Amino acid sequence: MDLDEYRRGARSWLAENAPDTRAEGAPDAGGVAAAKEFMVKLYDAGYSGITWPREWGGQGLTQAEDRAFAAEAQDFALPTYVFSIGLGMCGPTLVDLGTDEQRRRYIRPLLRGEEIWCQLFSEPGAGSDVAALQTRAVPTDGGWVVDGQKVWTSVAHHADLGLLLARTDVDVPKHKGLTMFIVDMHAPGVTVRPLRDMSGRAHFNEIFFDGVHIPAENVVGKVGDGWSCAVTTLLHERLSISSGVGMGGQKDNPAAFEALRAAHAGPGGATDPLVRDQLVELYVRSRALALFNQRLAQETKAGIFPGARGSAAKLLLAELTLFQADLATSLAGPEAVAYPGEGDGGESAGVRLANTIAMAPGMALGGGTNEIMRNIVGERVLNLPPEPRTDKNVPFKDLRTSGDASAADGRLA
Amino acid sequence: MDLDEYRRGARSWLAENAPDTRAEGAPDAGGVAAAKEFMVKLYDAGYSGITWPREWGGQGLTQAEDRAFAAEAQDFALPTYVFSIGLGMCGPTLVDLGTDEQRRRYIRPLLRGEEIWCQLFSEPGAGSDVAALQTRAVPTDGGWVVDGQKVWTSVAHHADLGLLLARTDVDVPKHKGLTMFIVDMHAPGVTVRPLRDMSGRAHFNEIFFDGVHIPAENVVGKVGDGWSCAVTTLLHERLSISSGVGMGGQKDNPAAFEALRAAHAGPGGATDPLVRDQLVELYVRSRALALFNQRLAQETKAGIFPGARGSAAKLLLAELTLFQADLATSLAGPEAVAYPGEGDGGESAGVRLANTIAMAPGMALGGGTNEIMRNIVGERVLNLPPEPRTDKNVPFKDLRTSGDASAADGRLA
Amino acid sequence: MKLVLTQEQRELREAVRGFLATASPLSAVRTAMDSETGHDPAVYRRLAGELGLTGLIVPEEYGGAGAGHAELAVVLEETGAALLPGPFLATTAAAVALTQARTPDKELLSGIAEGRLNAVYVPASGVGVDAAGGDGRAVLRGTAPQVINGMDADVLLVETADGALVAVESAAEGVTRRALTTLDPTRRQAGVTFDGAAGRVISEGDENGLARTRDLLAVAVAAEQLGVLRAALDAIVAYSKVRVAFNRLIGSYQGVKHKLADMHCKLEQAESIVRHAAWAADEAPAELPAAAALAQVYLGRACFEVARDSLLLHGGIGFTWEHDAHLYYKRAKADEVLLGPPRTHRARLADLLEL
Amino acid sequence: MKLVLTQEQRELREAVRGFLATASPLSAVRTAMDSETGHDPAVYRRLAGELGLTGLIVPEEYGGAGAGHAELAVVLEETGAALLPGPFLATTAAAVALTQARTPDKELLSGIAEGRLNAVYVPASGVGVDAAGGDGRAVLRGTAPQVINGMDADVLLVETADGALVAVESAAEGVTRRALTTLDPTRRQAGVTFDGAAGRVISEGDENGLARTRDLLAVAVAAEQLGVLRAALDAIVAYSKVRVAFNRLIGSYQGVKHKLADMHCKLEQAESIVRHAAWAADEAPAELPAAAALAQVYLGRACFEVARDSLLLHGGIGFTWEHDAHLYYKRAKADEVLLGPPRTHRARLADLLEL
Repeated sequence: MDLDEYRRGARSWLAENAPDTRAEGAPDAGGVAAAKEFMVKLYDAGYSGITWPREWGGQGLTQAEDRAFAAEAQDFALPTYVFSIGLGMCGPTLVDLGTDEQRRRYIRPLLRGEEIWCQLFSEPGAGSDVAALQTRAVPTDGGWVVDGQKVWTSVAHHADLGLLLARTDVDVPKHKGLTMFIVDMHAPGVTVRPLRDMSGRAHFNEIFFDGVHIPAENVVGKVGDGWSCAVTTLLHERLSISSGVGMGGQKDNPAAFEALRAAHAGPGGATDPLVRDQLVELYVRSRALALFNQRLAQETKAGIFPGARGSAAKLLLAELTLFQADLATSLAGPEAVAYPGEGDGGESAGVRLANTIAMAPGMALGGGTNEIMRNIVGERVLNLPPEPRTDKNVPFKDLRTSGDASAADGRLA
Repeated sequence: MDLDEYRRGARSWLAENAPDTRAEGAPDAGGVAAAKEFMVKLYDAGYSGITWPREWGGQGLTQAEDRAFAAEAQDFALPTYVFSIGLGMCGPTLVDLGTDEQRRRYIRPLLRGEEIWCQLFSEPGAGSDVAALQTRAVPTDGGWVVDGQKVWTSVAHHADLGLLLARTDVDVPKHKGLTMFIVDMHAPGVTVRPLRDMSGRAHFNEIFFDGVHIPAENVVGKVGDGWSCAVTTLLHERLSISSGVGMGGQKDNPAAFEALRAAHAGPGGATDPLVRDQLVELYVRSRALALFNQRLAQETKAGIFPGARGSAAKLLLAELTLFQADLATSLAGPEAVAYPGEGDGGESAGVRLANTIAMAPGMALGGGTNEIMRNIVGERVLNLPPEPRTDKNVPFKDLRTSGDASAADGRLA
Repeated sequence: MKLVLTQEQRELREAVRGFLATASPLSAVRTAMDSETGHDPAVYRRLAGELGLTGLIVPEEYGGAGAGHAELAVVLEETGAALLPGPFLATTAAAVALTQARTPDKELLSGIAEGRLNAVYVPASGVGVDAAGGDGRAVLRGTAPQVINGMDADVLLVETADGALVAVESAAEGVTRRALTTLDPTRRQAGVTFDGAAGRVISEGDENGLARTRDLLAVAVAAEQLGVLRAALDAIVAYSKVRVAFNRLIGSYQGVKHKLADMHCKLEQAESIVRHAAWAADEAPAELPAAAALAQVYLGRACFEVARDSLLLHGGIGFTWEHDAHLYYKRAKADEVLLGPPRTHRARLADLLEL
Repeated sequence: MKLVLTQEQRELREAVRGFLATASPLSAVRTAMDSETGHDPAVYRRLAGELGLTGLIVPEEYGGAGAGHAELAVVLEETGAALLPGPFLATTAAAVALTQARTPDKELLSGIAEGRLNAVYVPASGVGVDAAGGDGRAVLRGTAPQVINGMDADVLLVETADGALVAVESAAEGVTRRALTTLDPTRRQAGVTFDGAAGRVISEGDENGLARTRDLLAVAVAAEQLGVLRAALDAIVAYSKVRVAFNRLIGSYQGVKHKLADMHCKLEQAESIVRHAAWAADEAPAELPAAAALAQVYLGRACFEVARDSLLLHGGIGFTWEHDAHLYYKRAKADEVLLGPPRTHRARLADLLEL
């Protein structure tokens, strides 16, 4: 099928079936039920798992169709938020690395929204440096017992399953002692605690594992091979962020160019020249990134895999997100920071602007900080030499941790 | 004497005695002769070596008077360029570290402009990393024999004497095998070759040493102690740059705020609002740095030594220099880059703007790159932990050099 | 020009800093900001009473300390760094406006100085004078949409649309106050509507006084921003000396170190600009307008950028509610627009420079 | 929208790149820029002859290749990256203007396509028409202060103050050309004065044609800027893999690496914008004006910033005449203002966006 035709089909299906609600962020329980209903329809229409293998329940199409659908979907507010981790990260990892039994068991329910997934990598002491994680998995009869704490876990309070990275060996260097598991989030010993982000809402969770049992068949990949599995997952994460999966579209963003144009300029053009010029700057940055993303999509269609260049797009998106939220509030002035509350005059412009500026840093922190993205672009796109590393060949138990007095001096020699 | 009074005195002396010429950059031979004449007058009036000890020929006053004089001098174009290395770096180093004989022999002639000095540290393979230098000094009867190459040497073609850093031991770590010398630039085996900078003019030189003999009494400090001597010199260099010694004033800078205001705006205020706002930005940056420099000067007067904070001022000056040259040419448009030549219509605005943009990177490269300045501010002002170092405890002869295949991988472990 | 603190000013700074460190550490700020009033009245009482700070710039004849704006800047830098909730800045603004009036109002000034009166200044409100009685009374009508600490006010000192300064009791008939939601949880604001509310005229048609008040407020807010900037920078500098990633302290990475160096450069310039503006406020009235506009242009941006980068360099922890980074970030953004959109300060500076 | 090169376009790129690498490496550019004409005529002849590049966008009926602006952009990116001296851009601009005229001029177009005629376009010159004969002749008076490769021109194609397009032989009476000093040593310019010089009117009052020509030139210059940007970035990336400081390759320092990553992000966006604008030039005329203005706004800044940072990151060596960094830096600055001060492109974009 011709891509334009595919796009038109997607558009008309979306126009008919996309719910007419703004569904940004984590929904409540009722929202989850509605989202699950929608997901079944999406799957049955062939728009869930577009690039995933037919064998396991996907559509077997290319990145081009996937990006085409995503581009169309940007204009709608699809309630796919709770599935985004499964669709963007966990599922693709299982497709790549799972056993056939795992794929058979998990992929289709994931694509149809019957089971919600979360991802359990980061820890308080292991953010950018994921491989420094401390959560232990110790072998036991027929499986493993897990103890530890994870953090930054989106949708965990709705999740049925999680993709867990835990340390199975402390006597080898840190990248070599990790193993990936599928964990039942309803298992005894799993505690999910909401973690408020800087906007005051609980978009994330902390997860505590207290003697949680995981059956042996839930190991993903090989024991001790967790780091390379995680790299696969993180690669999918970056791709999914840069391709727009799991991102709200710009349509409802009060800091996007069109919204600011409507608020501060207009066809008459009789506005403050300095405001005009700031809107030009926003247009330039938005359009530059949009065209870059479109070029990446066209290259993908032409068989050129974007690879680490997706990290450049993610970095630019993080910067644009900060820039436009900052600009929007600066243009609006005092009303962007003090406004009638939600219960007291409905959703004012102020509420939405304040929420935008309060959430803006998220894009620069989730899925790898800007510094990590710059390292990736530098090392994997430009092939620059890596930073000297001191943590690669030392047993994990001998490494420094934050606040450790021995870390007070960065000197190696 | 009250500082304001001192300032008024300096101003009136300058008004009477400062030559009425623009004397930026290296002068020709005639210019040097005139400059030497002026320097004698300056010395005899008590304005050369203001903070230097009376014992060796200085005035024994404080940094406050020094900065006051420099502030007044900014409005004049003093022909002190050829003495700036001696006054800013070599002389202060000898005051701090020289033997009494060296001080007696060299300081007064330096302050009176009778002998011109240059500084011989940098090499093609040792720029930011000065301690990686390769020039060798080997002991011989009654002294040393020097072979090697130096670069970036300002005023060397006029210099009578040089402060040289050379390697006297390759079997110890790089910082430990260096020694500082006073070298006679007229000695046999010294070749000075002009090095054209990016503006096409020869502001710098390359110096070749081919079996040059240096007498034993010309060692500055101790043999093997050259690095700590060089640190003293470099500290003086940064201070002298940040305090404005050796810098052309802003008065004649066609990219400074007042010049751009005159060229692009005016009392009527009827100009393009975008240009106005860019001029506001330039004013803000210029004024912010000027006030910071004034605060440093006042702190110095109050007995608070600026220390490494001078590197912050130098970094900001480098950025301002680039910003304003860029802005000036962008505002001017095509005429900033194509204009009647000097011989063909005199010194047009274009010539001066083009020269400004062509020289702008110099401030960010001379006296330590911006990256080095950021390291200094980070480590010595904010006390941040240092970069891991691999070059501190390894014999010099075992270190990597640029282009060396073994350097193709930055990994340490 | 005085850009370096005097011995007395340094002592004042230490006193305020010491007081706030024990009376209002960030843990207490968090408790206060979740409370009904949004601040701890006991802390505010001590600030006014023990330290006499509400009367700092009130002339001695009205019971104040008669100090200058350089001293006020020192204090506001500390309250800013501490993110102190409560009406200190608002009341200070009222004191500034009152001291600039042709005939200073003894009752209000002494009430502020003694800490028994929370007055809140409502600048450039656009509120109209409905009727003015010959007895120094005026009836106001209109809305001031954002008034800092408006709910804490005993008296609202309104700059009306026609440039009068009118004091209205917040309990007066015709005054309706509505608490707003704020981005910055450490400073409350209110919308205030005047519907035929009667007040007392403090001054009329005093353009110079109002302009000078506006400039002095710009300096005061800039001083607070300097404190926020410094505290946000201090926080990330400290964190970068203890946080380890990839077996190294993050402050040893140039990706962090060089950003912190640039932030320090902003701090150095910001402090210089605030000191200069405060000096001009006290000793060089002709230089004040440009110095004040410069202070708002530079500090608004620098403070927000540093607070933002401080948050970002903390990594994920900086995105959590429990970490303090977002409090600096939000105060910085709120302060940046407190006196109007940033472009208004740039435009004013352009005018003053005759561009 | 086509943002990815076709197979044919990639082959064209390789052919031009390969030719320039052998015929005009930077060492040859340096020789040429110090020569009397400022370029190597032999290289230019081969470019026109062997490669047929002067006729690239000239329609086949006039002896050209009839290719599109996407192909032209591919070529200009390479000549830009190579800092090729000589009148290729200037002649191409003339060809663009001629192909946009209502009645294309066969003689000039075929002369350009065959490489026997150096025509130079003089856009928006402000030169006045002194008298216009009914026979398609016009007499020009006025000065065009900066004309790229003006000394190389056989024919000057002048856009007059009243929007006519007039071809004047540079050898004609009343034409005075004076070589200028240029910041960029790889591209010469001239001041041209017309003092009653007679020329041939190519078109009159064709506002649409002139506007489209202006947009197409904006795209062409942006393509050249993309090449300069890429080459400046490539140079510093390569250097950072061989230069050692403190026993480490400088590319391993985040202070360098992160800057290079940001520069790469600019490159990715710059390329996307140029491809889009070139596509619009060929296939979406309604999108061209905004795409062309965007290309000038983005590329002008990005190209200069990357060239500047490339020079700076080289350290001291980048400040020397013998190193090539300054050649990119100067070309980038000259290109940024080639079509007028950068603010004019921003203003045009604002108009097109109806801001």
